[in-house]
Amino acid sequence: MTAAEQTQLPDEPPQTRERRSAGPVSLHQFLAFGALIVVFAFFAVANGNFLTMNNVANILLAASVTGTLALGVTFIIATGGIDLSVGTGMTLCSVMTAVFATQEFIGLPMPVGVLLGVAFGALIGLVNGVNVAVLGIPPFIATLGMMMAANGLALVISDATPLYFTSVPGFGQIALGSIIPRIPNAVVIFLVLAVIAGVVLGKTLIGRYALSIGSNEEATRMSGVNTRSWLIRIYVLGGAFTGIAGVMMASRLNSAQPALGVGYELEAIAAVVIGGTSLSGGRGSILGTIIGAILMATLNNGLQILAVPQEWQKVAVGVVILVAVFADNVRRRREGRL
Amino acid sequence: MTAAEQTQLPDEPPQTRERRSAGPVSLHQFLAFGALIVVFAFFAVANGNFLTMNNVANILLAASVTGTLALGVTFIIATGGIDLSVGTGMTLCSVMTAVFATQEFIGLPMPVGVLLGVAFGALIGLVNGVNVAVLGIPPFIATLGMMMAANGLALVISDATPLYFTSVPGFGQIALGSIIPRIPNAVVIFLVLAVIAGVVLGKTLIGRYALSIGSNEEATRMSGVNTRSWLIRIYVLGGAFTGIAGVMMASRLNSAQPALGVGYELEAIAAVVIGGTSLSGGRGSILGTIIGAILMATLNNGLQILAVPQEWQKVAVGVVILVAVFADNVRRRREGRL
Amino acid sequence: DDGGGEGAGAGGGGGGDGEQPYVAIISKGFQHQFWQTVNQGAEDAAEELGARMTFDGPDTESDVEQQLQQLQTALSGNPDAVGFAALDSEASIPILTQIDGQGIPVVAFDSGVESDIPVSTVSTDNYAAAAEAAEHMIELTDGSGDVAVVCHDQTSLTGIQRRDGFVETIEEQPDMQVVDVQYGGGDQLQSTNITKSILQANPDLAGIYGCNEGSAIGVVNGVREQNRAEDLAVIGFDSGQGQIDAINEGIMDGAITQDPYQIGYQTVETAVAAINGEEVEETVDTGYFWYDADNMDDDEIARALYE
Amino acid sequence: MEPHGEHHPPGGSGHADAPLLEVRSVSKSFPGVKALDDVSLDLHPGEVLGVCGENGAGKSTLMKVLAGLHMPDPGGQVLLDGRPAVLHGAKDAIEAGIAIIHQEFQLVPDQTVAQNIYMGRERGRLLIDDRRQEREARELLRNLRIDIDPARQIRDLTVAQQQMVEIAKALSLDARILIMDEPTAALTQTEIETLFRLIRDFVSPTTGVIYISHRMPEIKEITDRVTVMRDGQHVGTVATSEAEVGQIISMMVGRSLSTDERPPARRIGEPVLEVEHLHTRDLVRDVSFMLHRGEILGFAGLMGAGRTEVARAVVGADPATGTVRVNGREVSIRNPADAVAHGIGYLSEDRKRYGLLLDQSVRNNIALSSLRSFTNPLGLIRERGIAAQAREKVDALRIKTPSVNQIARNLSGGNQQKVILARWLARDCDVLIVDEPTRGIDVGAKDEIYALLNELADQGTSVIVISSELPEVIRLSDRIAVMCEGRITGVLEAGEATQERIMELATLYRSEAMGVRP
Ligand SMILES: Nc1ncnc2c1ncn2[C@@H]1O[C@H](COP(=O)(O)OP(=O)(O)OP(=O)(O)O)[C@@H](O)[C@H]1O
Ligand SMILES: Nc1ncnc2c1ncn2[C@@H]1O[C@H](COP(=O)(O)OP(=O)(O)OP(=O)(O)O)[C@@H](O)[C@H]1O
Ligand SMILES: [Mg+2]
Ligand SMILES: [Mg+2]
Repeated sequence: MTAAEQTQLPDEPPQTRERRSAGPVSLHQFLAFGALIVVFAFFAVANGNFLTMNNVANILLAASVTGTLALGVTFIIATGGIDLSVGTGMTLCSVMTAVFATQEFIGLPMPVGVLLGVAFGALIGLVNGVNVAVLGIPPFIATLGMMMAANGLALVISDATPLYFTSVPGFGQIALGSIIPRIPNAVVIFLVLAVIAGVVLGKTLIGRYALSIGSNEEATRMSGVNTRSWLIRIYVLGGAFTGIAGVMMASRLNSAQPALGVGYELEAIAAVVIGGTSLSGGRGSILGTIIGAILMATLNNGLQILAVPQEWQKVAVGVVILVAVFADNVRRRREGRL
Repeated sequence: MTAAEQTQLPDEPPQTRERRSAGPVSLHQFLAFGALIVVFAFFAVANGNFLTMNNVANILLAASVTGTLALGVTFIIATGGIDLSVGTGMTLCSVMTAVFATQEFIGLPMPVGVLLGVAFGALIGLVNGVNVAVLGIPPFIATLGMMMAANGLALVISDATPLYFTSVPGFGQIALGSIIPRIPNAVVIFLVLAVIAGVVLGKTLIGRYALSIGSNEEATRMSGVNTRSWLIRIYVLGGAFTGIAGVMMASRLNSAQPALGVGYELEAIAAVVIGGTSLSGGRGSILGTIIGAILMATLNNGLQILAVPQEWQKVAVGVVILVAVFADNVRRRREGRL
Repeated sequence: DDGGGEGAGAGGGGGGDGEQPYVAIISKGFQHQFWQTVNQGAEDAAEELGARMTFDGPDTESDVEQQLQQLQTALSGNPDAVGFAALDSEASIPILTQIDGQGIPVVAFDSGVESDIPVSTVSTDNYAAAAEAAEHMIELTDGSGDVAVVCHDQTSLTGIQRRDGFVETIEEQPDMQVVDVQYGGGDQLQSTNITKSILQANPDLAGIYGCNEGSAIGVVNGVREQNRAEDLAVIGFDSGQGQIDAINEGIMDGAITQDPYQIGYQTVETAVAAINGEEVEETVDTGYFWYDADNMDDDEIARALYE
Repeated sequence: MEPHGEHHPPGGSGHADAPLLEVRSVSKSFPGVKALDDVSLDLHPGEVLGVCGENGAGKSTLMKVLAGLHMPDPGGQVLLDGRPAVLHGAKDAIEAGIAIIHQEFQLVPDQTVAQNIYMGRERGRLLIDDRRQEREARELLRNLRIDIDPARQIRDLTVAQQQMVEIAKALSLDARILIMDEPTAALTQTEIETLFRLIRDFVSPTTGVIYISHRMPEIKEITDRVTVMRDGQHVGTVATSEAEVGQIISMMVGRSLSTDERPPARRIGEPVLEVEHLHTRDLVRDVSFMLHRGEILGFAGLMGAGRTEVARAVVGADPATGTVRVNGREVSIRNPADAVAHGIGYLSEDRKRYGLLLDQSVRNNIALSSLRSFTNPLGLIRERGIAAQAREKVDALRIKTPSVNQIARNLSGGNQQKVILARWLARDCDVLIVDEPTRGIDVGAKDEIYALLNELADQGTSVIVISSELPEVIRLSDRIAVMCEGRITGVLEAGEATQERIMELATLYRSEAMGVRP
């Protein structure tokens, strides 16, 4: 391609561009990764306190809850759907975990309580999945309704007071203990989940069908795949991640905070999209999602360390997101994928 | 269509269903309208204080700001895009209106200040449009970035304090005066804007092209429509509505509240979708959007008058949204439109 | 426009104008424990005084519009008095004027309204309370070193007062300085992350202060996760199980609490008095307390703390 | 599959005499349309049954019933091996041994060829074994002698390659009944021959094929019997060897058609469009040609020769370098809007992707290019004008639709094609580039479209016809440009163009077509 030609690029509609581009997923993360490196390097140079083992662990810890949500959201977005309920859904799962595990309520043994908390997330996913796949409610609306309902329910069930896990010994260790020295367990859990999610998305039927449904639902159905039932399973899977995030959150705060959660869904979705998963479905990358989540956490952490006033932090994060996604598009266009 | 066939419908994927359904727009609002009637009737019977002239005016006033945002969002969603920046964008426009109109800042004559405030909204739309149509950033991300940036900028510009319009006589009258007795001007403005938006969407090139782009952007482009330039214009139009909403909001509060705005975008989008506009684009209805906005305002108002605890209010709103959209789908399927 | 309720046949549950006095309360929130405790106090007062009350508040303390909308809607229920905690007192003037015009008494609570419409203001002096927090910070740090603030929000009146009262008192000290003020929206997790970043950036920090319950919990978590409880002075605001536990554990040195229960209680009490045409105090100070490991069990203090 | 014991002896009512597949009085109604009206048909083991009919006759609808995608109205029956079958969804049909190649592609664009072929029956136990799938797909494609890399993504394939993947996928299902709905619409001669070979290999005493096509020579060549449909009804079934093409056509259209005669040579005017040294990034190399007023210029070539890319480059849909002159003046065309502004319209070969607004009405689809001319001074659109225009075009092109308000998606494939053609006729371009304009269009309608293009040319419009059907290019064109590997290898005058001469130029640089090995 000559320089002359580059300037002559006709104005192709970008949405189609995005739709048209594809290719081995491994390439997609490259730029998000590049952005992460650049941001990291910048902060490291700008402030000596940034690049310490401790702070890196901090960043990963900060990324782990949103990141876990984002893993689940990756599956939903791969189908061409969206999940707005993960933020308040996570909170509801925290509350339910407290209900199951604390002495003030049911007081089941901790592992059982935790498992039921995760299962409750899957239940939220089931409701979303049925609403989307069986009742035909568009995912945006189905999960928006669930977002509001979960917010309300979390408050109702907890009576709008934080529920503490003081009666559940060791619960705080789930997120904050360190099986690996100096690395909080939440980080380990997040990374293990990420590996699992990567395998599930790339190598199992549920992942494959999520991508197929996102790419062409009708064709998938005509190949004899029961898209309705798979869609439900995919939402259940996404919900399970929400449940795990809820437990991690509760463990980290050693309490269920019922008013929390609104806004986390957008952060999770942003992480997914920065990571190269297409909102129109059919294309998804877990590695990208992880990088996206870490990028966002790094930005917040670094800007705070630099003591940038909070209002400017917001502007900076907004602009970095735009630049990262734009640069990713440019790179893909260069590679002739557009 | 016979009853037998309804039960026999092979498992068609709902997303495809949604995409496939279409038809004369006039029909689509029918059910949202039905839902509104049902909700209204319910509250009227349940509480004698609900159905008073005064309270109906209240509901309309409550619907007017979100409704105005939703009018603009209808155009964006019709193209298959989305606009998450309308909430904080509106706030930024409020702040800019204060900057232009109040004596503490530039102190231009009120009409000029108001016009510049609206123009600033169009500018936000322009940036969104360029990001989407020229730089190829997916609308969700482009407007998410703008959402954060606008939030930050509003705080930066206002120095994180409310800016009051006390120095601008008559500014409060824009929203709260009553040209028509007992009806606040904001309601009148909203309804006039709605009529204009209806005509623009249904009867002018920009509206038609918005729907065509949402239906099939590539086909529209190949038909000789400069989709890039029209997309930009559509985002500018949407931004102008954001600007108007910003002025209305500022007038209602007689101040620009820089921290406001997050969450309004979801409410506006919900109003649009409840009104029958498809998130996948190509189908849009202004009448539906108005009904959607009023339905949401009615729910909030009625539940509060019934003294339903606030956490249950959230649950109820979430469920009603689901039911309304679901019922709408059922009706359309009945009509064989799916 | 009073006397609107015509009974509406079947339901009839709403109006009930004649018998019970009805107080509509619009607070600044409902999702947090502070407001729930205010609600509790109000409910108790209403029950004791034979009044009916409703309680609503916006989703966040920056949503002025939603709050005014709720106030407007509350008027449709024909209240006999209104309790109102203005997020922005100036922006509420038009609607307060309307309420005043209808002859409905308004009791301001939590923070005042700059107008003579409210018959009474039931509140805590947040600025003074924050200044007291600063005094304790000075004491704990021996009057020297850097301190930081994690606040819930930068635009609401309480947010501003609790920040400024603290910051301005600290800045009067020659050897002390506020190196960073960050805002976490009252979200515990976000506040935790912010605290950790602040500690990371300022290894020599001497003290840190959280402006409300969520922020304070976040500060505690951050300090705990960074293992800095030993060398840091940690001060919180409001109460709740989390802060009480943190004080018992020795992570938090102490906190300022208001008396939200009393705020709610007195608001309703004052409103009912106003309905009955009784004379009411122009201001009712519900006070604030410094509490720490030493005085937490004192009767007077324990009553003001909620878990 | 649910065996009904009542009317038929259970089990083997004799494989020998029971047809493989029998359709008994099946009807299917859509709101406002009775797409199938009491249709019956049977397929015997070992035969290829042709199904013919005009656009909208109901062929695809019938096949969708057999594929389990539409439930027929109550009353009709589908029998497999003499036993009634209830087909609820695609999976039932696949399990019953019915494989179908739909008229519209049903592939997942973001996945590879191998992943598409094995969709729904992925290889591997716990985890999907993509390597094995690729290996098996490679083996399958090799056996079928289709030269496509199974690791490629579907979206990177040409339309024809995608069609070959569809065929390979259907064949890999080990079905007993293979249904092909216009499989050759996107193929050129070479691949059609491959396809016929595959069909012949497939047919055995236990299998059968239903073959739908608008191309009479193909019907003649490959089928044993032909069932003809008209207006949703079964008109008749004849043995192919005993039927004349004319007879089949008149059964289809209910009248006889004029013969394939080239109209007398036209008077050609001055150059209207001059293209010089056109290059695109991928394929097109130094293409130059000239189009005169009132001329029909044909573009012939094998699949992937670059004809479509030339057209897209000329209208600014894809990036390219080179010069374009319109009426002697050099113009800069950066997008299709510029092209239309200079009077150049392009009808794409891929109607679904680049043509239709599927969810919008026929009238909106027709009006899309000419919308601006229906605005009044206030900028408002005159709906009446749009509707009147749409009705006029629907009548003129005999588009089968209940009304101009019908959603384009509900039209049959051929009628959708006519809608897009109508869009460009409504716009009045100086230069009209039509890419595979009769793809999926029935014989009767084809004649009408030929007449229409000729009429346009007579009125002074210049037309470029890109077509993979050689008889079509030869019949229509005043001159024919032949392409091979992105270059124009020769331009033939009407008089000298024969199929042999064209094929010679089309294969100048290579002895085999891309995508398919002979
Ligand atoms: N889902 C649907 N809704 C409404 N009408 C439909 C639908 N599907 C098909 N039709 C109508 O049924 C009739 C038969 O269509 P069908 O696609 O079977 O025709 P066809 O014979 O395959 O034509 P072609 O040769 O053009 O492909 C047409 O009039 C078409 O418009
Ligand atoms: N590598 C590719 N990736 C995606 N699309 C491609 C690629 N190569 C070709 N195409 C598309 O396939 C279509 C046909 O390609 P091309 O223009 O090369 O052939 P053609 O001579 O028009 O042949 P055909 O008869 O198949 O249309 C065009 O729409 C072109 O854009
Ligand atoms: Mg067909
Ligand atoms: Mg072609």
